[in-house]
Amino acid sequence: MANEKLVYMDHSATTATDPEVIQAMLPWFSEHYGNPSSLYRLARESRTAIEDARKKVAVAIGATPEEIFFTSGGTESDNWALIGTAFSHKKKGTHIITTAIEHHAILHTCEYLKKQGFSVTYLPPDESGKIQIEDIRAAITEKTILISVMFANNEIGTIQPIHEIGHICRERGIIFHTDAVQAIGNVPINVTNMDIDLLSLSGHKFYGPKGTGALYIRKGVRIDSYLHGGAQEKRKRAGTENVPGIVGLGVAIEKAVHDQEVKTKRIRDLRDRLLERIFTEIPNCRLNGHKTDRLPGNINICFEFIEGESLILLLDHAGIAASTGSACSSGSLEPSHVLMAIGVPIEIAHGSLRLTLGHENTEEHVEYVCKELKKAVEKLRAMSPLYADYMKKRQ
Amino acid sequence: MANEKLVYMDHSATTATDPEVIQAMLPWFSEHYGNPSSLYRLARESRTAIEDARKKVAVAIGATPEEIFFTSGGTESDNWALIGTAFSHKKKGTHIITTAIEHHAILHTCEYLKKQGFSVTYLPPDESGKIQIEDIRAAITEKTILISVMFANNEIGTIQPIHEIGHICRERGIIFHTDAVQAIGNVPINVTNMDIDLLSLSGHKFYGPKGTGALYIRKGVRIDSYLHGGAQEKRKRAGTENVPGIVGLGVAIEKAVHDQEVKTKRIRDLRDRLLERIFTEIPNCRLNGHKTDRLPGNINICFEFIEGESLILLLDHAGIAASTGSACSSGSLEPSHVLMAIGVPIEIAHGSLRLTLGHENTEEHVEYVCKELKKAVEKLRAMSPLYADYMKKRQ
Amino acid sequence: MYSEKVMDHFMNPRNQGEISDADGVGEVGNPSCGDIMRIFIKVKDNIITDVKFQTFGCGAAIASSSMATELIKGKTLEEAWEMSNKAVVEALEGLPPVKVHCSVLAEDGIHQAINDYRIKQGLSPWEEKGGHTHSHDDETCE
Amino acid sequence: MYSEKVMDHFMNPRNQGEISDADGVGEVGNPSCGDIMRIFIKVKDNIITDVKFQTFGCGAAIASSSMATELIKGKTLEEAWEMSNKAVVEALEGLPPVKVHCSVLAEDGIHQAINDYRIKQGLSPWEEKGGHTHSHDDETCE
Ligand SMILES: Cc1ncc(COP(=O)(O)O)c(C=O)c1O
Ligand SMILES: Cc1ncc(COP(=O)(O)O)c(C=O)c1O
Repeated sequence: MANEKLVYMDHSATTATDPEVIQAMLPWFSEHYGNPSSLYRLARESRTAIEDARKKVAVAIGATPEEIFFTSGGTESDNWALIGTAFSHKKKGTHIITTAIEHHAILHTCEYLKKQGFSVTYLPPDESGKIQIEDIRAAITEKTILISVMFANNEIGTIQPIHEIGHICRERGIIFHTDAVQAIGNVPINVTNMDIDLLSLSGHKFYGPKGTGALYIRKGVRIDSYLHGGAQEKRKRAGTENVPGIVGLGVAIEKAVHDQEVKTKRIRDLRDRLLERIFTEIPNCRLNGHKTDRLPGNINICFEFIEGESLILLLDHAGIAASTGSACSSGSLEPSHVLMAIGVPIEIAHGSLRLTLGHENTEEHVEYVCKELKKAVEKLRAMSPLYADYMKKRQ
Repeated sequence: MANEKLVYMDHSATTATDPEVIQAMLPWFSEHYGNPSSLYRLARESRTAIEDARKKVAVAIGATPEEIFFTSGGTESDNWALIGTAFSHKKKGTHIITTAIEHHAILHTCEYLKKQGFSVTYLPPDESGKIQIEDIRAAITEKTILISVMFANNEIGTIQPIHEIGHICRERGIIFHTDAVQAIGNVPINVTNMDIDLLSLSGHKFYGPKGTGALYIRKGVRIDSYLHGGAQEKRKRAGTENVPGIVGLGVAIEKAVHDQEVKTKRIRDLRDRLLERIFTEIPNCRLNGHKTDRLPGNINICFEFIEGESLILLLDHAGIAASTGSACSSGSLEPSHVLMAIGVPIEIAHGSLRLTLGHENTEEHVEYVCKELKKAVEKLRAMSPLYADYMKKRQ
Repeated sequence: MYSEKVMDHFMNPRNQGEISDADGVGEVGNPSCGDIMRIFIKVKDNIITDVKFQTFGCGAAIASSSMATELIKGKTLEEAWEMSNKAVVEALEGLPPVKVHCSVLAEDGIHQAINDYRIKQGLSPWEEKGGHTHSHDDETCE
Repeated sequence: MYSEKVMDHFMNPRNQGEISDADGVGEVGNPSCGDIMRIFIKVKDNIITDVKFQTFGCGAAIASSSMATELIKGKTLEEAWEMSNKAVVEALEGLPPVKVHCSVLAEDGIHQAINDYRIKQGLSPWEEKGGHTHSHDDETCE
């Protein structure tokens, strides 16, 4: 490898667990290891630790602790929210509304629900990735029981008008779920003010441990259990609690929302500088997603004439971690469903690059990434038949 | 508290994570933190770590790595095994056979399946907690698609004739699941020789981390996904992998089955000594479960005239961690369904005590527990109206 | 789970034991529900001069017995009758919701002991004010 | 994911570029599938004296182009025609299953270049032996 040091710009994929979080978790592995369901002191300590973490999660999103349920991650929260709500309300109706740009944890769960007899409307976003409020209103039928719209998109970073959607749902008596996995720590969230009924979050997206998450369930919202078994989590989510993970999630979310504005401003400024530099130095590229309503760290650009996986490999060689919506990256046949949904032409979608900045990124990183990115794009274009044709036409 | 040092005898509830396991996990939190689904080197390291762990789990139970799927614990594995199999085979039949003494992760999942139109036969055990092979044969109908019998019981420790049950299932073309959460590290397991199709395990029961588990799915067995979303775990179990947890699970299971015979013999000997001492020193008690076919560390005794929760509290005060099947311990109304199923009279079931020994227990612990247990039982009997009546009658 | 006060009364129960020549005895609960309480009282000049209990049950049941007997000792029968399970819970600095029935059991046991005394004295038993009845009278655990 | 050999050919592609006076040119793939390969050959006395490629595609596509061109350089047309995608995969020390189609693309591109040469020479094109066809001919990515 060319570089020893890693410049990590894939924070939407996952983040390094914060050393403070690890420190907080450590005693709960082999020192205070009691099963929270047991009666003795060792176990009561674990239970207290879980309740402390629950309070922290609640505070971070404006909920009460009784409304927080710990899960094994964003995917489980999303599955639970959708399947649990759908099955427990199917007598009332079987129609669900979501968007075409949700994470697969939502989309594939909807596919599953369709097999179980539910119908699903997938709202298309506009070119910037925004869902239109009028489209939501128009999609609602007598049978609509649930609307699920992600808070912020994981690929293009576009932030949705959650409060307005929540308001409509509350008015109509429809349950509103939002997948806030990418939003926590990046966007101010208050489930109460925003009329949110269900909210999914995932620890490893905000410097917490992998395999941890939570589902916020507003008091009074009926939802079936998804994991059946012991009496944990008020009998709503069975299974011996991942005590160290839950403790870590609590510390991570507390830190994530602390001084959030200051920290996200720094990241947004860095991101904007990198964006500007890229557009100045590299021709034939276009930004995907919304200009302003986007996650502070998110850049999603298509570089014409080249393919994303090879770009990622060259960047990796230069010690830069990034991601792409190219089909080749996933071994699937189609490029990102999100880029398709916002109307990016398919051949251009193959050349997408996602850079997502985080706390540890610096100005030097921005400079370095810009320089290496330019080299990589030039190298790939130099061997691209599409670029050769384009250059010939231009002459 | 009377004692600073803890004598932990509740290993069936959970175990302390082995320091070597923690050590192995640590680098995967903030050093090698890449998302295994990403393309760059940092991510490939995570993927390799997961595959290494998968091999270790496979080796431990006699499977191939392709047959191991990581989950968030025993409960998820049990839910997945039952619901995933039931739904994917419902065209063939809707009848499931299980036992009356399964863990709630099985029993409550069966209740859920009953609501979804499946029928469930709960086989009663004999007095020792054993399921009778003839009962299984007799319960099978044309419509039986799945038989789930736990490898070893978590309360009374009774070990089932898994190989024989597996053989019957294979003969009849019925899928056979076993909840081996309590058996791993304690009983030799070979899924291939034992004709097991699906097997659940949970990391924290064998000195691995909480919130980790696996489901073994024999090659060729059809099962629906349970968590829908990303392409992880061969598209069978979505969600960003808990890399540190999976690494920890791998190390823990490797250690658990290493020198298993020697280690379990030591524990069995300690257990037998403790059992003998208790029966010598404390009158009016009875052993629950099978005399010989039981988990090496398991003791389950009913002390007449007293109630289990108060016994646990007194032991806790003496620095001893143990558990009970008394109703009061769980806040539920009925004592342990397992003790009921093996025919323990209800008032006696309230006085049950479970001691489960593990690696760190010593002869001194045995002595100490015996001494403190005797004191505690005497203290509670001294205030028990039932004991007073009994003593009056004896005079 | 339990307050310090509960643990104190559980670990060091007050008034535990039997009064062989009791003036009134009450017994409530059911072994199949996991708790039985037996209350013994000595009465002189309408005052409870001594009280003892025997309890088979959980920590909360034992602590409730201990606290309830403390609360009525030296009180008139009327005062003792008026002592509610709430007073026991408060004096114990709270009980977990699933354990509140233990305090009800203690109240019921005292009522039974008082009425046992009254009947033995040829008096008519006092009537329960409604609300809860003896928790386990009907063989179903509440 | 990729072998060292693949990474070597991806990072340092051999024969990358264009032959402006090529004797034969083949082009396979489809931009909407994310890969296009263009193969240029110079032929003298039935021998491929020079070969170059241009590729739009993933790491495996670029490495396959590089390796395939290496394998046929200096070979007779018959030998080059016989070079299968398997030979490319082997020379690359393996490709992930989902990437094997890239090696097929390289084989196809070379076949097209050879037939383009043959047609230009007034010869009839050789026929594919069956098995795979041009992966992306029909606008559906395989
Ligand atoms: C928007 C969104 N939802 C859900 C998920 C799933 O979360 P996890 O992988 O932690 O289960 C992710 C990330 O992978 C995501 O970005
Ligand atoms: C037999 C058995 N099955 C399943 C489980 C559930 O495992 P977990 O709590 O790790 O989800 C347990 C332990 O709690 C168990 O003892």
